[in-house]
Amino acid sequence: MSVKSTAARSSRGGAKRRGAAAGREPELVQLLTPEGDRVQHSEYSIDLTPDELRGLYRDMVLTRRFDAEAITLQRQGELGLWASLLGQEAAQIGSGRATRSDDYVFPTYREHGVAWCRGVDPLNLLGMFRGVNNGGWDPNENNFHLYTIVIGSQALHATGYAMGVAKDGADSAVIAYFGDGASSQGDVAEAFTFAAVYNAPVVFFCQNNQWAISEPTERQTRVPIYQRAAGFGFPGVRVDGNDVLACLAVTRAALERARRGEGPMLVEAFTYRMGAHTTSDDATRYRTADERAEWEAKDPIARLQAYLTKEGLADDEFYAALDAESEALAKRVRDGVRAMPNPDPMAIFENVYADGHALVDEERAQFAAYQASFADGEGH
Amino acid sequence: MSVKSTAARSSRGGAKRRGAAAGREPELVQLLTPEGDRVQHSEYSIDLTPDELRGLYRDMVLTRRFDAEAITLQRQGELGLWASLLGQEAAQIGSGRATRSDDYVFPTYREHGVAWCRGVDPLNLLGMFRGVNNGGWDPNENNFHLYTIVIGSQALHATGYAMGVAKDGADSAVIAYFGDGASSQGDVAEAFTFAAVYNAPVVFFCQNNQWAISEPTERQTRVPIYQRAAGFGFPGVRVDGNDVLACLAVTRAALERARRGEGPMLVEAFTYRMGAHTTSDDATRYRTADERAEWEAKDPIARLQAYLTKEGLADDEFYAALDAESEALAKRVRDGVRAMPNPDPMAIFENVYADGHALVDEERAQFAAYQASFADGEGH
Amino acid sequence: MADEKMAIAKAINESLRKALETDPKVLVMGEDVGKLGGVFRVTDGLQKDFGEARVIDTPLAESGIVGTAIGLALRGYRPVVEIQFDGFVFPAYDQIVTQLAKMHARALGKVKLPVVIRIPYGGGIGAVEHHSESPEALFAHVAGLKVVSPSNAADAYWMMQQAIACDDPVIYFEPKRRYWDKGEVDTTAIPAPLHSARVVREGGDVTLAAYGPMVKTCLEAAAAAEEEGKSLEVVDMRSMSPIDFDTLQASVVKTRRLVVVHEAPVFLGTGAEVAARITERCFYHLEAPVLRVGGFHAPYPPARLEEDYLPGLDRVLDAVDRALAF
Amino acid sequence: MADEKMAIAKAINESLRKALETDPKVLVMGEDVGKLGGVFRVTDGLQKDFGEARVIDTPLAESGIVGTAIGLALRGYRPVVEIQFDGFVFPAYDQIVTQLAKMHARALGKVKLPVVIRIPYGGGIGAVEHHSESPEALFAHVAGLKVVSPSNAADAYWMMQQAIACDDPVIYFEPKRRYWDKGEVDTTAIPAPLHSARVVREGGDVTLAAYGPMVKTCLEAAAAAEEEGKSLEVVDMRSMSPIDFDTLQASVVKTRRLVVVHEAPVFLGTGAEVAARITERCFYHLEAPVLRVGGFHAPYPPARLEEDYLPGLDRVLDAVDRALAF
Ligand SMILES: Cc1ncc(C[n+]2csc(CCOP(=O)(O)OP(=O)(O)O)c2C)c(N)n1
Ligand SMILES: Cc1ncc(C[n+]2csc(CCOP(=O)(O)OP(=O)(O)O)c2C)c(N)n1
Ligand SMILES: [Mg+2]
Ligand SMILES: [Mg+2]
Repeated sequence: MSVKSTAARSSRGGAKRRGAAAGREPELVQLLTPEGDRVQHSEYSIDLTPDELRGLYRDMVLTRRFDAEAITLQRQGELGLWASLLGQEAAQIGSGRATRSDDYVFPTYREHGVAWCRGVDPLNLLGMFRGVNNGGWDPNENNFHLYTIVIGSQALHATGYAMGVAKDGADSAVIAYFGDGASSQGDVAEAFTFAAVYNAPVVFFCQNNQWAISEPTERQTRVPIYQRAAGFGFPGVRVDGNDVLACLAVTRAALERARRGEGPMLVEAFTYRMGAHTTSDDATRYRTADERAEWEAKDPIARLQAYLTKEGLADDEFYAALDAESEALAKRVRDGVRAMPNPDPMAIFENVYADGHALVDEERAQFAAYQASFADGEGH
Repeated sequence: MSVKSTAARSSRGGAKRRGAAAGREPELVQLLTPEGDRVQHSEYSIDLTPDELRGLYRDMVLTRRFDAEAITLQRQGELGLWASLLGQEAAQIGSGRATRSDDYVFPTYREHGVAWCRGVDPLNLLGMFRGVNNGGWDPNENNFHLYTIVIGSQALHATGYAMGVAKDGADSAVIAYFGDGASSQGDVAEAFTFAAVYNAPVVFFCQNNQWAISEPTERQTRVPIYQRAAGFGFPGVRVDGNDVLACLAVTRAALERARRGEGPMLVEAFTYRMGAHTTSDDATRYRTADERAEWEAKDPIARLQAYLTKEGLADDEFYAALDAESEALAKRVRDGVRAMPNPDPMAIFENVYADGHALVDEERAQFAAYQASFADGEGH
Repeated sequence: MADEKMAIAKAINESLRKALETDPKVLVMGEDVGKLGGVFRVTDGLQKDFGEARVIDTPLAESGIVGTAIGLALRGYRPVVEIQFDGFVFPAYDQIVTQLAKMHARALGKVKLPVVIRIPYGGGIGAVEHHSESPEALFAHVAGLKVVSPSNAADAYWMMQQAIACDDPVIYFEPKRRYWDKGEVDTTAIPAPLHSARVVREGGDVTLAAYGPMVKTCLEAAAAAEEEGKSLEVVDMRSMSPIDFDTLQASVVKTRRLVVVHEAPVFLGTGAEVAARITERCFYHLEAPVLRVGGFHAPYPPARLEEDYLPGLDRVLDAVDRALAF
Repeated sequence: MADEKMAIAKAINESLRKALETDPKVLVMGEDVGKLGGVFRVTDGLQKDFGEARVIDTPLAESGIVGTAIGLALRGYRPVVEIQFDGFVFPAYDQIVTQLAKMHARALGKVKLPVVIRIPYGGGIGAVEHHSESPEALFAHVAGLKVVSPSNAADAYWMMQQAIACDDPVIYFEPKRRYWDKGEVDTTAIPAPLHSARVVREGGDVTLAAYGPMVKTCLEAAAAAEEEGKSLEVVDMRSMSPIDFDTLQASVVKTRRLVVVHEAPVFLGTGAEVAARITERCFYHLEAPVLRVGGFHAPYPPARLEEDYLPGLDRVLDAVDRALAF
């Protein structure tokens, strides 16, 4: 009789305290090498038209341009904060383009590329970073939920939403984004449990960008994150998060699987946060330039560009047009942000409740009177 | 290139919504069959003297007798509630006897057998069930923490304690008990994460007694619980929870492993709650007599008795002496409980803080004056 | 079925049944709410009649229960969630406070969160630790939540109907030790607004304000006081967020004395807010400071001490005497 | 190093350093507290000097942080835990409320829980959601916890020393928008008791009571009022559990008017308790009801509205005028 313990195997077989991830890297699904060569994968394949390939490239470039503009706007004082997605474009565009319009997306605060794929106006994303609202779009318009800041919370919302999809008999799927740091939160584990037990059509998409602010992934886990899923009874897979084709293929397969009623799946996109955690952060305090340089060589945009070029799928005209489009987007965003009005102070009291609340009414009235007292010159 | 996804295998390979557990049972470590025959196991072995074997038998019998007495006392109104361990004696005595005196134990509310092994006076366990205290023993006296009622909380305490043990450079180990239901709590997952990341010398001992009040294990997970560990980077193993020898061997190995600095391990003791959840519960509402009967045949005490008898390790005299000892224990418990005084009302204000608190002092004084007003005949 | 005599637990059960019948989007979720019908049998028979897709036994994880209920609400469902006991709501506190309470505002009103969280609360049933607490202030302090507690069967029925109909999250505290108290329930009546207080006994000397389990205690105190020639008015607050200060004020303007009674600890309990605000509103009417009777600043004690810990008739009357002595 | 001018953040850093030096059982734990030195640099340099075993970067899981800190305390350690921002304490709320707060009592005093939980709190730094909250009432209501907040560098230093020395769990709220305010810190002084309030400005007309970030606001208000000929006394409460009511009472007996100021929402905020209790203690002394100035019953607003949301000098003076008008 032998012990049924996959863990005993995987852990005793070499996991060191500082994480197996650092030593023996597990293989990851890759369809496009850092050099821009197409490779095949036994389980995941993809066949895209030149238009589609150029489309993915365009998405990534525009997203990066938008992101850069947001950083600039923050430096100029137009935004209070910005959480850059630099380096994660492939993970976000690949997975975002895998979603169907009736699917529902639950992002963190960094999913600007996914928002782009869902058709959310980038300007809307800036409201909360400018400080004019806490989430300025209608989630139901693009089936793209509000940004969630409390780490891991949205994994449960996604699971509940997916349970509802299943109840409705719909064949939509739900995707929940979270980071490597979030994998430690109890809420994410509970989401895995609920999703498994109710066989909910939800894909957990973890962008392992190697860092949770200053903490490397080995502060969160000593085995690769995708392996977490098995112990909850559903599959996990690691994909090259800087390979937009692989991200698209794997996420699409996971979403299709969910649609077919086969339940949840965990996708770990192995990628890198090229910038600081946010504009408030100074990444030089905790990581080396070497590490960044290593990942620079795996850049998601450069690699697709290399492929397009090698295959002759994009010419100078295309790149020039995209450049112009990028700058136009940046300008629209810049102008749009600067034109964003400050909210009316009375907005504090709006939407606290859907059905009203006597105390809010009372405080609103008092505050209005107080404000009016200044106008009347009665105040201090 | 192949996808590294053990989950894909385990789940796609047949997990049904209602749990793989119901279908293909994974093998479990067993050293003594339900019929009382010794079997060998490639990884776990044990060699006990006749005295030790009789000792385990005695522990289980006395624990069961104590448990039965507690149920009776509850029926008689001497206790407000009782959470019976009936059926789980092997899991508790086996694991409890595996601990060393310098190890530290974090129980749930059902670990009466473990308490017994640690040398906690059974009478002390009854205080909280009688309602005279919320935990009436000194945890440091026997390195046996207080019962914890909030499901899963103690897994984190155990992990923190184990982190401290490691900091101290001690070679003690820590064991955290919890149930199948608890495996769903975020706290338990977080404990796994902390234990793995800090390589803490802690054994997670999950008694899967098939039920969390009225919910069967498949409401918590769709794969065997011991498999949860792998995704956190440490080994998990399922042991026959009604086999005291296997529980002892596996737990001892896990604790030794922890002592050696090899980190945490999860032991799932596959057992059965023979009684209702507590004396307040009516198990007939949610489970069949057949199921219970099936487990009756695997009774942990009967099986060790069969072995002792077959091997000629215990004679009538032994059983008669044990009977007498059981009844003496029951009587001591019965008398002891009945003699337990109600606490002084002023105890409400004691031990709220270690270093005092002005508000508690004020309320204590007011309450004392209020109480005194009755004595003076000034009250209503 | 107008005017039936029903226990509070049964009234809630009937109300849930009615909601499940009327609105296919209503769900009941929680630990052991299915086959078992909940540890207090409040959901008894519902899974049998409405199926496992509507009455859902959940994994043992409160954050998960509330978190998935939020997701279900976003999908258009109206989940009624059970937390098994007061002391077990805290693992879900983060989801309640940072998500459930704030999401409507975060979305500038674009999403609604019609989630009801049922919590059997309070002491007096001889239970072990964590089974007798009154954490209502910890929810009432949080904007975005509504907090109510019925004191009788009719309110239990109707307030549950209203809570489920409400598009905001409602924390519905059930006075567990009164579950078996019976009262008339007219299921065809037009109920009072969910957040209105109600004068349940008129009197002229002192006002007693309470909610949930303490309303009965206050009514008993008022009856006892009557024998001593004191006329107490009893207000059933019914709602802790918002609090119906108008009804309280009207009563205090008349009686000029107020004693607030709840099981929860006095320090920063809801009585503190009532005292502060009524004093502000009625500064020139009050003959005595608003007094408070409630739990002590100590963990809820073991069962054999709970009679001392809980505000009973004597402690209420003691406060009445102190108020009258000012 | 007596009498050095130090920012509040630096004073806490120095105090932690001193504690780590003095007592080998003291640990510092939290997210990013190590190499990064915390997002506010309060733990800057500590890991470098005391090593990873004493200054511990934890996984991103607040319940885990507090839960393991409890275990470490049971083993004899004295963990000082950082919660990165006020709004992220809620995942740990269950461990704090049901375990940390109650375990000493549960064990009839046999175990001690000397855990300090540091929480940078409050608004005014232009942050996004969950980074500007003032949840102190949610902790002060809970027996078993002590809750404090310094308003200046010297208190920041000494109150941290005292919190770490205390055998009870202490929630130490750090006024994040004052982190860079400098003040004299005499590290050789004999500090006032941890839970004592302090009159930081004497005056005769109205008492202002505040703690943490609002003390500065109240001092500014008092200075402005002086120009208008009003004499305001300012009490720095310093501790929210317990509250030093004696000091407050003494002040109110003198001024006969009290305004309590905090950033937290007024409804069931600590001001409610101050109002209720001081009214009870000073019923015949008060010329006006205790008034409260604080946050509204609404989620903390986006940054561009926080100046409207936060109690500022004008709102404080408005309340003073209202108090004087009674
Ligand atoms: C519950 C909670 N704790 C702490 C924080 C503060 N915080 C914001 S982002 C972050 C790191 C998140 O890391 P990860 O999940 O890897 O996502 P990433 O930022 O790398 O995309 C932390 C600790 C938070 N937002 N929520
Ligand atoms: C956080 C929390 N939620 C709910 C409960 C109520 N409750 C007590 S025991 C129990 C079932 C526990 O099942 P399991 O973990 O399998 O342990 P067992 O009782 O079977 O030993 C529940 C739901 C609790 N004590 N704590
Ligand atoms: Mg990350
Ligand atoms: Mg169980």
